[in-house]
Amino acid sequence: MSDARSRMVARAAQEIAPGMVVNLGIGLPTQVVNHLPADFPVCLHSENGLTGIGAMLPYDEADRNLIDAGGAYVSTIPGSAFFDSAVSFALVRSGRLDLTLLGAFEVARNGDLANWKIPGKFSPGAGGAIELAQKARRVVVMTTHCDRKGNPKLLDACTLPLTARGRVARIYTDMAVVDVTPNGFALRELATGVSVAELRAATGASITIPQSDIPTF
Amino acid sequence: MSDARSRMVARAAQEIAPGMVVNLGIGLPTQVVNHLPADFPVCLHSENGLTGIGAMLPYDEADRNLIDAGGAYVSTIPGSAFFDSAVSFALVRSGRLDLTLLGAFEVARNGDLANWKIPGKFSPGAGGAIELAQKARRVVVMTTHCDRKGNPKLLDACTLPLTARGRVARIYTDMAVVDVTPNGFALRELATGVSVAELRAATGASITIPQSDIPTF
Amino acid sequence: MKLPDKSTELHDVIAAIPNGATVLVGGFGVPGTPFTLLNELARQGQRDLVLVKNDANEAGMGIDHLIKNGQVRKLIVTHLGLNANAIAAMNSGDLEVEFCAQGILAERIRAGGAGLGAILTDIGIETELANGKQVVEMNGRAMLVEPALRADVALIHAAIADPFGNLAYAATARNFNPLMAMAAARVIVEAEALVPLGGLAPDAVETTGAFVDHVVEIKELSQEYGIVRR
Amino acid sequence: MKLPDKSTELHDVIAAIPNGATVLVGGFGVPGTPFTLLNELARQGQRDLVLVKNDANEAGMGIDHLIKNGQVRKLIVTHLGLNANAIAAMNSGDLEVEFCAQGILAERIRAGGAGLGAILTDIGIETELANGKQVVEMNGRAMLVEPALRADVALIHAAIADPFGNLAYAATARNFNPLMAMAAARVIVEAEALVPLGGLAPDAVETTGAFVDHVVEIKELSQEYGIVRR
Repeated sequence: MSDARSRMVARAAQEIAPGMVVNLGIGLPTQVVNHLPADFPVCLHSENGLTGIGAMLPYDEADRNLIDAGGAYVSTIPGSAFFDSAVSFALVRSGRLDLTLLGAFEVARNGDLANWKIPGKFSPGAGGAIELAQKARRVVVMTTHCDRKGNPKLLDACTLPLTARGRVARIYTDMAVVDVTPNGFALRELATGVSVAELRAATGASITIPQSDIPTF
Repeated sequence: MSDARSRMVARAAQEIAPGMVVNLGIGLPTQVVNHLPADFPVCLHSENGLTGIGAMLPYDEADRNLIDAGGAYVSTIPGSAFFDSAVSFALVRSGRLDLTLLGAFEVARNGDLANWKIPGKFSPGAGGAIELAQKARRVVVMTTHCDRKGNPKLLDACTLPLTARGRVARIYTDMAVVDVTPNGFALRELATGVSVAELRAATGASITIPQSDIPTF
Repeated sequence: MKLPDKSTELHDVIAAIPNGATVLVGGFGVPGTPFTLLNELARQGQRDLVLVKNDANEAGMGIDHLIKNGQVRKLIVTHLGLNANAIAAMNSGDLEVEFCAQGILAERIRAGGAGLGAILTDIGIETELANGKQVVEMNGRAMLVEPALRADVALIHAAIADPFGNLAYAATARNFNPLMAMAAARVIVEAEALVPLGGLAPDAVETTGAFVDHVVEIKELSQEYGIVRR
Repeated sequence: MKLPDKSTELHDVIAAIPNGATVLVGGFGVPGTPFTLLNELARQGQRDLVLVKNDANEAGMGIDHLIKNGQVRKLIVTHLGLNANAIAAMNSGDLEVEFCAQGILAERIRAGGAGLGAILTDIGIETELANGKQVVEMNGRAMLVEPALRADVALIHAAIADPFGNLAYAATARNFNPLMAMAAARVIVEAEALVPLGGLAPDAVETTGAFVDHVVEIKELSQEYGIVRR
């Protein structure tokens, strides 16, 4: 992982406040747990029916019946609980999920999120993404600022089918921390070594820049 | 219990076929179990969240957390299971309840049932009666043929608020076994010592009498 | 990481309930009724409450105290069963009572806990229980709209809890408790035993603590929890 | 009285599934997938099946065999995950696929098991997942009607069963299994262990046998049940 991505993960870990119930999307979001203290009070939720996700386990220590929603073999911790898929999403939809960190293909300046389908190229189905994005109390995106071809992911409007409308509150990228405000994107922090000009060039929408000093991460 | 009622209970017990899931209403219906052999394969359901109802227990042997839907202290048998109230009625509504035996204030010749409310006199709420009457695969009534004042309970049309429309298939009384048919009530059996004339006089609707010999119970 | 600790004191947790709150109350008859929480609520005296419960308990126990104290504005219930006080209060107009079919009350609460808007059902259709309810046509069949029921507070009785709020129930004391434990903004649990984290096996948990806000251990079971000799 | 015995043989119970059946299949990834029942269904070759499952398993296991055999007319699923075969079959038009949000699929099946007509939800509203769905206004808010989903057959994997069909699941192998076990006319269970009546404590039962029709004990766990090293 690049240095900038590592710092993005570390910075995003600060989203997690004590006592929260949190769902971490597959990939980068999963790694924020590495930046929490051992005694940090938090409950991690996995859509396939688990609260209290423990460490990932190597194959030779794994329990064949115990995976997370991404298919990784995980462990329990004291106080873990199993439940069925209806209860699992009851928790998500009824407001018990305080935070979700999700990946994104595109985020629009009004908080629209597209992260499940690229028509004609990638359409494996949304799984639980719709409900996480639509119902978590706070929806935060973690993503590279641009896609592999260098095209911006932060846009005036999404071009891909939406996962949920107007739900993204904040975006962590390898270049910046950006909030979604009633006036569109607002820069909060810059990655070390990234200039405002570089950020603007890599962003597909206008972005409000603070007048004061811009913190770095 | 009068002799006629005892025979009614014994006769009604024959409703229960091997393998059935059965819900027995409070009162007389509960007593049909006394007429089943010890190894008879049947599953008794209680609305408050129990399949596999065992014997009623005296107070000094009771488990304070184990009652049936009527509030009686009961026991478990090998294979009993507890579940919540949503699952309990899921079972009823989704067609898994093969038979319910219920009490009645009134039954109409089209199978309408009234057994939960007497406006101005008795309106404690229906509890689970609506769902039992509306969704059990077979709904059978056990009742005295007339009320305490001697008024018939089998009528052309119910006068009381309905529990369910057109669902009663058969009625066991202290005078007769009566089926509800597309042509209204049809006599199947007479209690020992009851004449057809007495039955007609005690019934508030026309009743089809078989041409052949009428079995007795 | 470790799971958060939600254990707290009886007085404080009931004091957080305001006048006018809608309160789900577990229990079917005696089993599963949160008598300790209810007795403290009766002692503190919050008023204008809307209670949702399967039944009205029996005279002299549970929510009967709240009804007699005049703390209850409205009761949503499936039947008033053995409580003649409650029936009298309803008949005199002192207590507003809304009746709901038992399994539909369970489903409405569960729908609230599941973040749904409503369920569609034919239960009660063409009877007086359908009066005033929204009707929707679905594939040519009329169905009643039974709205999800969520509350400000849920009062739950569990046999065993851990500090995170994972719960296990005993026998038919389960009844409405796991449903109500999903369906309120503030879920308050009384537990007969509070065990350390890990004291409940993950497969034995019947309500995940993710739904629960506060856990109170019952110091001593009062006599209401015992066998009722009628 | 004693509880009925529903234990039976693998061949017979799968032979009762006709061509054209709609079949609920438990599992989320490997855990909870009824591989033994599915392998027998692949061997017997029933055709025109409509399968309902969280995912399409991985290539070379579970329902992938049925898809490759051309036994599946339609798949209702939340995602095709790791199965490139299934995605290719969908893209070529050989397999009709209907996508459903994961929790809504769970609720639709549960609603079928609960004898409801539908649930009302705002999940997917104003996205393409809402296309073609009935909309109902409720208190001024638009809600989607998500119809209950019931099937002819459910194929369930349990860790432990007794002869009546009481079931317990292991860890995240629970997933869709308890929901599907309520929602079919013929519920067929494979169990890793078949214990005598009474071998499961009443509080440990996660699905009451009242919902179950047939129980088959797995003679030997095939390799699909093991750890997948990717």
